[in-house]
Amino acid sequence: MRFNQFRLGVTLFLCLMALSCSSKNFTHSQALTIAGSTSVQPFAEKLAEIYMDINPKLIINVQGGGSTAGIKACREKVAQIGTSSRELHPNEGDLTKIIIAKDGIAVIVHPQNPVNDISIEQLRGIFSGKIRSWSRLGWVDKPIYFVNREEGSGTRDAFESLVMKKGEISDEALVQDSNGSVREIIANNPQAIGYISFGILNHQVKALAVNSVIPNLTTIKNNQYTLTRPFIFVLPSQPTPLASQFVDFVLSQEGQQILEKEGLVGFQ
Amino acid sequence: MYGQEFSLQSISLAIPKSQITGIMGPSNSGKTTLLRILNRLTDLIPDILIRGQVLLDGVDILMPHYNVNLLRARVGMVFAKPIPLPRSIYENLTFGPRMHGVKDRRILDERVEQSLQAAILWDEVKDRLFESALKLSGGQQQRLCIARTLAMQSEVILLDEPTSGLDPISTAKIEEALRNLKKDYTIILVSNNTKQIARISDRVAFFLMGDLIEYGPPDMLFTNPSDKRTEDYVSGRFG
Amino acid sequence: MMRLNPILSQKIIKTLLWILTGSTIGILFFIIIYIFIKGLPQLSWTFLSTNPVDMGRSGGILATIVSTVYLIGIALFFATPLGLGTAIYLTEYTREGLITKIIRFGTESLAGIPSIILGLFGFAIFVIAFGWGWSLLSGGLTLSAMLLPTIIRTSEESILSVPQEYREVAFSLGVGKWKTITRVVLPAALPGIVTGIVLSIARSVGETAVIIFTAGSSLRFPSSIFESGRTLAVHFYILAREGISMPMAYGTAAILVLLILIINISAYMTMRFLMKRYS
Amino acid sequence: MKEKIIEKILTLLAFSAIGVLLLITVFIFKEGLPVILKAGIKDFLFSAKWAPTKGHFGILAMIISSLAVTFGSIVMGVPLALACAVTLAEFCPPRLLVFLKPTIELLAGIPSVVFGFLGVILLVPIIREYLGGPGLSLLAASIILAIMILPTITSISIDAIQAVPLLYKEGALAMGATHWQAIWLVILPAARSGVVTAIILGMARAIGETMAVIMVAGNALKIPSSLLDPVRTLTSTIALEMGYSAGDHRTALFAAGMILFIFIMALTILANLLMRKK
Repeated sequence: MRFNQFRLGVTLFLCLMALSCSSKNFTHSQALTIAGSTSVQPFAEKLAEIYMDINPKLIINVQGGGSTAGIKACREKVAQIGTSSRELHPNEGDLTKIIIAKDGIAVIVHPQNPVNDISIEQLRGIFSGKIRSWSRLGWVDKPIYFVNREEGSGTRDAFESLVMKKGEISDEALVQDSNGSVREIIANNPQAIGYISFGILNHQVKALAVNSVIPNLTTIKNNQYTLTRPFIFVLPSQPTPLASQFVDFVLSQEGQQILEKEGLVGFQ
Repeated sequence: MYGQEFSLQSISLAIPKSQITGIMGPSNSGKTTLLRILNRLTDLIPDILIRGQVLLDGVDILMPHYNVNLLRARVGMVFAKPIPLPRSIYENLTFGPRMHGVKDRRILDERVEQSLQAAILWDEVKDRLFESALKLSGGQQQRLCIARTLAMQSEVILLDEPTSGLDPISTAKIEEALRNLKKDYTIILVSNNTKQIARISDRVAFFLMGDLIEYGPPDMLFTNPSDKRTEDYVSGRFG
Repeated sequence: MMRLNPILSQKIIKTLLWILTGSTIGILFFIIIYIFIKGLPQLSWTFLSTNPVDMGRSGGILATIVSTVYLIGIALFFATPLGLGTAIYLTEYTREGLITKIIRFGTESLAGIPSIILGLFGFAIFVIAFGWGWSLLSGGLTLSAMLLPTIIRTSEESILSVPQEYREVAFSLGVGKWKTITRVVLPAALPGIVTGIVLSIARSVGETAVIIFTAGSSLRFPSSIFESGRTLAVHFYILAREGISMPMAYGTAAILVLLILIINISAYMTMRFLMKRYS
Repeated sequence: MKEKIIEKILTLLAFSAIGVLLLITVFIFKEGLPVILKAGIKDFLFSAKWAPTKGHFGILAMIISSLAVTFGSIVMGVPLALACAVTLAEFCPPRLLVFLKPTIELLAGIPSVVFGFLGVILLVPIIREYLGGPGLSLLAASIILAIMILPTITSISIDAIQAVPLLYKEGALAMGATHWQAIWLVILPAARSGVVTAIILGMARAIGETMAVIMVAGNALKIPSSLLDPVRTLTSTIALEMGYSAGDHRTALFAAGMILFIFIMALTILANLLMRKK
């Protein structure tokens, strides 16, 4: 309330402004921001955690936001590395794409659901709203609740092109905006079905065999399991040295081992 | 308090130094407005129009560039209702001097004691200077307000019905204080209480409906008024 | 049709109203107690003082507490002077008129803007246009736009409630306008102003939509305001929604509700303390 | 001189709120308008087909869902809130009121994500088990929002009721009315504009709420045909898709934000007009 406190406030404000100028340079030289796909985020965070242990001075911020946002962030230099769980679109050709791993898309149901196997056609039928009852899959006559990802999601993009071909997903679908929240819904509803990244599959839900192939590291690696998509790092045409070094680490044997341990399949 | 169309008209008064000038008149006669012009508290009223001159030591205080804050430091004001600020007694008294740059603790202490003595309050509060001023009784609060003006070492003290809400004993104390003060200060007292004016004023002005009706020594106004209206008023026929 | 005796019908209605009120208050207590029962057992000093590990599956919530504090600090740093300045202008420097009407309308409307729209706005302005990225600074600035109306309104109300006589006393002692405001009016209005600020802190603690868009959700311990950070509420949202760890989610929720409780209670205590000081 | 400068600074500060509001308005319209003009206002507002990456920008379903959720929350929340307000303002001993009013206001401080989470954990399974459907539904969202807007409506209504001059009540009681008759026939009508303002502000909060709704509403794009259908509001669409959007998709989300903004401004102006009448 006192006038000198007011003066103190002004001084603080000026300091803050000065800090902002100096700190901007700081951000560019010492910190790395990785943003994009929520499917890639947990793996990027794990990689970053270990990489920061090796290079204690480095700061890596990992953000979600989604594949498209990551690509955009990379282009707008908000992030040095963008991550994507879908292929780049033709109009995104100005960026460098690096495949870091391959991921399966697991079709999941509640553990109590007796259905174990599903064909691509049945899956398409369910998501286009034509198959509406579990009796069509050999269970009781109860409605099927299918959970979709939101428009723009890389996982959805991949699912649409691998499963739906030209068909559209019905607008009756429940929509969630991350793998985790899809998994949560399925884990709590015996009549629900959905799809998530194989990498974050856990005991709460049951993965179905698709066309009689169970998703696991081997079937994904040798392409027997057909619902797979790449995990991509996106870099501007002239990446910062820090970004390049981090990408090198991810592609090294050590980095790839970390990813395999977490449930992804190496890029080779 | 300030009607839209109300105005004071053609007033000319010479206020003597070191005396108590009493101003009386029924309510709405313009007493308070006149008082507020004298230290330019009227500046707070939007769209007020004041014409004329108020000379203090020969300088017109109504001139736009006149330093109002210095004026108000020289011309202190005590309001009808005692209004201590919500702080301690000590802080109430030192508030003004501090705001005008007096920082020396010894000078401040001195002024607190002197002004409280002059307002005949010192003996009652000397042991609790740092307690809240709001805990004092109404009469004490009003004397504190007088002391607050004194602590500014002002030259003129304007009092706007200072005893209107007080009991006779408190009123007597304040009147005693004013009598003691008049040798060092020029005092202008507005009051509804004609008896009070008669008791302590050296000169009296009578206002009615914004006009100055009569101005002179109390003996003249109270015993031998030249105007019928004054006579009616002092004899209690209206007011 | 039978007409009910008015006294009897009053009794029935009164009982019904008390039942409804009781159940409403019951819901409130249920929510708080439910969160505490599930969450308080998770709390420990380690939970508060260590950083989250493995996306928050283990470890504590220190980084999110620090981010929350940063964000509130930044938001108040900008919103308080702006809000207080506006309130002072409205009460002391101008008369009711077209300008005050416009300003009041702006304040009211800003108060009604959904946080998601503020989030969109902050994202495009601070994150993209100013190039600050997802950062505590971007988040704090956007948040300050959200707090501004609250602070303006509460400050204005409490300044208005300061008796006009105090100002006259100060003026009559030859104190200038600005000094009168800072030395007499604001101290007297302080209880209300502080309460407004404290309650706006409670609001920032619970906010999520604005913050995800502008401050991001990085779990790292923030070392400067130019880094992204994840606040408690955002952390809770992600933990619960992604099903990362329910015990951690309940623990975080308990901290959140506890904080809101403490903030609210301390707002009332400060107010009462400040009001009692000299009266 | 110094005083003049301070006054200038304060004048500048005073325009901060309206400045921010203008900035938001200009910017939301600048981002949102082009795509509306491109898609055509009719197709934008009156088509339910939303597939922005494929060039369909109809937000009808979301507008209907937003209105449905808001309406549902008002239908459930307002009677409860008014009951609370009347009880607390009229029947409650003052000493209890001193304690209960802050308690109810505290409810407004609980983060919306906590409400949403409790909705998912407790409410959704109940709806799924006993009423059918996926549980994540219009009904669930309405109930959660009703609880969230309760404190706002209650506390403003209490103020409105307490602002009714005591004279009115005494007059009614003196004519032999019971306390309840006085409330119903005299006090509530006198407090009407304040109560209506409270309801409008509650509506604005309900229509603008995002996180809690995302968590419990299920977010299906279809126009709901029953209370148990999942719905997607304007706000949840923005929050769900913003991160993933680019180009026309992103501007379409801003356009949805613009529609939401217009709704909110209309409600605010309405509330303002009502308050002024008082």
